[in-house]
Amino acid sequence: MITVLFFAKLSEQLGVKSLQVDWQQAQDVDQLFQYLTEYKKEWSVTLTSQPCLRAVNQEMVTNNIKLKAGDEVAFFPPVTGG
Amino acid sequence: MITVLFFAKLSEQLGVKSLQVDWQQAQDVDQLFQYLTEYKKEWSVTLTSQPCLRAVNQEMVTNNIKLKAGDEVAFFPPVTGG
Amino acid sequence: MISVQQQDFNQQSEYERLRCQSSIGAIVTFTGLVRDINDGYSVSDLCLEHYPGMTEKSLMNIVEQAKSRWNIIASTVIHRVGQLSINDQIVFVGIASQHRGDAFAACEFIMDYLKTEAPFWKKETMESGESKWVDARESDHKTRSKWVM
Amino acid sequence: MISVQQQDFNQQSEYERLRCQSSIGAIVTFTGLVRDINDGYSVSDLCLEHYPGMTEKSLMNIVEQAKSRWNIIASTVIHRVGQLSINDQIVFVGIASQHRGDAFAACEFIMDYLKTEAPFWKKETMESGESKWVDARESDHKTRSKWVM
Repeated sequence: MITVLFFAKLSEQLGVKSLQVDWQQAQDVDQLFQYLTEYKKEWSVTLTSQPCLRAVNQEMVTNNIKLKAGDEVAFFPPVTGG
Repeated sequence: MITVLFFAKLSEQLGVKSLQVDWQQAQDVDQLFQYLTEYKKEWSVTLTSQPCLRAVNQEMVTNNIKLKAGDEVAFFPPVTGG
Repeated sequence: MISVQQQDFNQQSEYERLRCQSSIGAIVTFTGLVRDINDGYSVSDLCLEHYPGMTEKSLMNIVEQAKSRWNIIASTVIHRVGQLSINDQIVFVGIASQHRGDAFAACEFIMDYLKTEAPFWKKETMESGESKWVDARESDHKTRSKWVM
Repeated sequence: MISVQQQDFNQQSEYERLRCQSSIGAIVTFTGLVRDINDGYSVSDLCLEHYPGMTEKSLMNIVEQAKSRWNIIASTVIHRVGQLSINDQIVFVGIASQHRGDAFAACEFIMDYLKTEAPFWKKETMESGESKWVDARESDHKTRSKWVM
């Protein structure tokens, strides 16, 4: 399984903080993202209508990368700390 | 009279912290400096062998400027505070 | 020292921790505070969400980058999370170096990277009672780009 | 606030003075300390001479220049004079602003100008017992030149 996390506005809009996705559905980050846009009817708009950063195993990624079972993938809005 | 002040290494080397110079001898800063180099035998070497900054009435000056009676003129090495 | 914490921090204690060695000639500190006005509207309080685990990693990585670029004798990064009020301290970055140039550059670099890379998100409650997620600033990305070698 | 003084200063008090307004989002402080090693030799203590009257004027002038270039809500410059020991605090510059860019720039600008314009002179006593006047650094003049518009 892949652990998927959402944060901040994104998690609020989706109404979910985390979910488990079967690795078969998510062999890389792009595929996982695609899977999520089809997960529920309104998710496609929420996920594609705003900038959405990605982290794999707690490291920011900008390119698509391969996933393996047990990976933690997070999606979140641009950060605003400090 | 013009009040002349020396600071730090320069004052130590000249053995003097301040002196009064008649305005007739010091109508501008360059003239005053020239006067001081001849004030005592060893002053010429001390004053001309090292960088020497100048301030008139407590403002740094880089050009020669006119003096008037009552002015305070200081000579000192490059600053090293902070 | 890196810490992500709910509780407040003390300026003097953090300063004294940085001042521990006699080879230190310069200490630069940055403290970020909750402002009463943001983007023109009055703020009453602020909630800081973060990504536990990744925040610490991200801050450590930023500090390592700073250490590879400048001479740093000691460094501290503290970022608070949770509920905060106006004038509360949010973030502290302190750098101790032999010379001031290193301390200034490293401190500003860490803040500029933290602002664009560390996974913290602010949600402001306005005086009207409404709350909204703070938008990322384009200017923070511009500021960061000045450090690219 | 500008002060040239013999007595030590307290980091927390100076910080709190700068933090007095709720529009403040960023505080940057610089503190200069007496290092145990300078130019390769061990220092045992330091004496700071200054030009009374001109030092205050010079610092005020530097702060005014900073205020004309950046948005500064509050500022503090403290410079000590007289006899100091290793690890003692020499100088404090603190800037409070709405945004961090202004606070960092103004604080570093003030230090860079202070280092080349304010009439203070350091005389170091080495461990050997000998004492010598510290030489001005060419690098400080180079650093300063980056602020010329």
